[in-house]
Amino acid sequence: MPVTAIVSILHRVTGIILFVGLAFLFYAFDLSLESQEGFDQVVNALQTNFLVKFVIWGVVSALMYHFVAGVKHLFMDMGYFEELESGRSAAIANIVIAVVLIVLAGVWIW
Amino acid sequence: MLVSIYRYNPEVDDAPYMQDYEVELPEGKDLMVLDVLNLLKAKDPSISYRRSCREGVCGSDGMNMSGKNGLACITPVSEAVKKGKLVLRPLPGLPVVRDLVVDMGQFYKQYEKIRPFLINDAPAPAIERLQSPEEREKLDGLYECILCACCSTACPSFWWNPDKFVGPSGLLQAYRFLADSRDTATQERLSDLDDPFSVFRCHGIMNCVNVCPKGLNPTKAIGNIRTMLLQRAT
Amino acid sequence: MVIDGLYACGEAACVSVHGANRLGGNSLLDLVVFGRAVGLHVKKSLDEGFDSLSANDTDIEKAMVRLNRLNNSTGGESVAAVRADLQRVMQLYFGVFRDGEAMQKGLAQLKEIRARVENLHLEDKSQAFNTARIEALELENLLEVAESTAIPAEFRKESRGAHARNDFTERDDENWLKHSLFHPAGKNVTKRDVNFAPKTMEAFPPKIRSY
Amino acid sequence: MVTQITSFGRSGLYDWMMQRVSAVVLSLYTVFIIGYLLLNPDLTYDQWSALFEATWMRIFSLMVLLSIGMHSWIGLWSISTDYIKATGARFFFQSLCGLVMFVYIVWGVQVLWGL
Repeated sequence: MPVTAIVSILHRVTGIILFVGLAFLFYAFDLSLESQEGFDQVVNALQTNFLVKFVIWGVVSALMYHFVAGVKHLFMDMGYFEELESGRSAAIANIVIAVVLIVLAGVWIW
Repeated sequence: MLVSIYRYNPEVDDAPYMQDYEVELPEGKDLMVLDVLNLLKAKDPSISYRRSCREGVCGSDGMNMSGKNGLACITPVSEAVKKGKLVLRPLPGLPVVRDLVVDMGQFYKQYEKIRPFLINDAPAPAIERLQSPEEREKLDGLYECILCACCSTACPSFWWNPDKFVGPSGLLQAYRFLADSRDTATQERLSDLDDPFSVFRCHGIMNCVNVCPKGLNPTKAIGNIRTMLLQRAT
Repeated sequence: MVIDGLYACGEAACVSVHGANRLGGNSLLDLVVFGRAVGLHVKKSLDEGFDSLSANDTDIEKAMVRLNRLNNSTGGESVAAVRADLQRVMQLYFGVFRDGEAMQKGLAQLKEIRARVENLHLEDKSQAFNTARIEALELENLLEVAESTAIPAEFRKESRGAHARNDFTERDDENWLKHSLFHPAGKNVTKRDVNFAPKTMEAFPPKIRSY
Repeated sequence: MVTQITSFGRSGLYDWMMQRVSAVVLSLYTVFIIGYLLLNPDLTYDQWSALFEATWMRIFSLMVLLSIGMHSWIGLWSISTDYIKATGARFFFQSLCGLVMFVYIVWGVQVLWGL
C-alpha cells in the first residue's frame, strides 16, 4: 500500500478509536470536576494504575495521530502536498511527527 | 521468470484461480509486461486480455501488475516484478468478464455523468470558438486522460461507492470542462457535483496520482473543483 | 460508384493530401482538413437523412462462413506461428527498401501463408471474451492487407514517397503518376489517373522529396 | 447527481466545511488543554474546577461538544456508507452513533454546568 493510503486509512481508524475512547475521557472529565475526591481519584489512577495509563495513552495516541493527519488534510485543502512527491513527503512527515508526539505522550504519562 | 496470472472463464470455472507460467525472457532486454503476455498467449491462446496500440496511447491494457495498476504495454518487467515473480490481475473493483478483462460499464457511466462535452448555447461563430494561449493552458494535464481506468480502480472510494462517487478519472474530466473557457455550463456542472458523494468522497489518498500512466493529477483537479464549489457558496 | 452510407476514414480513405508520401507528421493536415469536412458532412447527412442498404441472408451467410469455419475447426495451423511467419515475410521483403527479385520471393511465400491461413485452428471455442478467436480473424485480415500491400508494391516499377525500390530508384511520372487499384478477387492491380482538377485552389504540383 | 440524501448540512460542500470548522475548534481545544496540563504539572482541584467555571471556558467547551457531535457524525456517516451495504445494518449503525453522540453532548453539558 502506498504511504499516502496508509496515512489515510489510519486517519479513519484513529477516528473510530477516538469516538469510542471519548467515553473514557468523558468519564475522567466528569469524575475530576465532580469533587475533590473524584479529582484525586483520577490523578491517583493516572499515576499508579497501569491499565488506566495504557488506555489514556492509547486514546491520546489516537488523538495525536488524528490531529496531525487532520492538519495535513487542511494543508491539502489549501492546495499544498497535492503532487505525488510532495504528497508522499507530507505523508511520511505525518507519520514521523505523529510517532514523535505519541512517544512524548508516553513519556509524559509514565 | 515466473508469471502468475488471474484466470477466470465464467463458462467453465466456478471460481477464479491463479495460474503459474514459466517464461523464458531474452537476455539483456527489458521487455514490457505486455510483451510477456504476448509470449505467453502464443503458447496458451486461452489467456485473455485487452490490448491495442501497445504504446500507452489507447488505454486498453490497464491491469494490476504485482499490486499496482498500470498499462502493461509501457510498464517494464523489471519494474513490475516483485521477488522474482510477476503477478497479473484484472483492475480491482470492476466485474471480471474473463481473465484480465473487466467490464468497464460502471467506469464509463461515471464519465457519462459529468457530461464530457462542451456545452455552450451561444450561437457558434463562423469559424471556431477561440481561446487565448493562457485559457488553453488551463486544460494541460487534464485533456490527456485516456480513460484507461487505472486511477479509478485504485481508489477505495470508487470501490465502495462506484455508483455515487464519480471517481478520479470522471472528476479529472469534470474539471477539464469546468476549466474550459468555451464552456458555459459551469454553474450547472457545479450543482451536479455538490452532494456528499460525487466529489467529497475523495479523501486525498492519492492512489490515483500514484498509478496514472500519463502522469496526471486527479487529486489536484478534485481540489480545484472543491475550491470552485467553495468560492461559489461563500 | 458512390455507395451511400459507406464511409472510410484514416489511411483507408486514401484522400492523399500528400500524394504517396505519408511520412512524418503528414496526418496532421489530414486531421485538420478532413476532420472538419467529415464533421460538416456527418451533420448534413444526419439532418437530410440517407439511405443505406440492408444485409440480406446471403451477405450474412457469407460473413458467417468465416466464423463458422473457425468455430468448427478440429485441427490445423496455430495462429501465433502463422502470424509470426507473415510478420517475417513482410518485414524481410516489403519493408522500406524494396527489390523486385526479393518481392517475387516474398509473393511466393505469401501464397504458402494464404494456404496456411485457410487452415487455421481455433482451440478455444469459448463465447466469453475470446481473444483467441479475434486474433484468428485478425490474422485473416492481416493477410488481406499484406497482399494488398505486397502485390501493388511489386507491380509499381518506380520509387515514390515511402515506396523505395533498389531496382527502380527514380520517380517516373510518365508511367506512374497514378493510383494503384488492387482487386482482391483476382489479386491483380490496375491504374487510375490522379485527379488534379482544381476545386477552389490550383493543385500543388508534386515535387521530389529532397530533405 | 446523488440527490437522495445529505449527511448533515445541506450539501456535500456544507458537510465538508463543517468538518473543517469543527476540526479547527477541536484542534485548538486539544492544544489548549494539553498546554494547560503541561504548564500546570501540580494541578489542584481548585484550579481545575475554577477553569471550567469561567464563562469563556464553558462557551469554548460547549463549542467543542457540538463540534465533536458534528465532526464524528460526518466522519462515521461516511464510514458507514462506505463499508456497510445492507440498509438495515447501516441504519442501525448510524442510529447507534447518533445515540452515542447525543449521550456525549448531554453528559458534557451536565458536567460543565454541574446539574
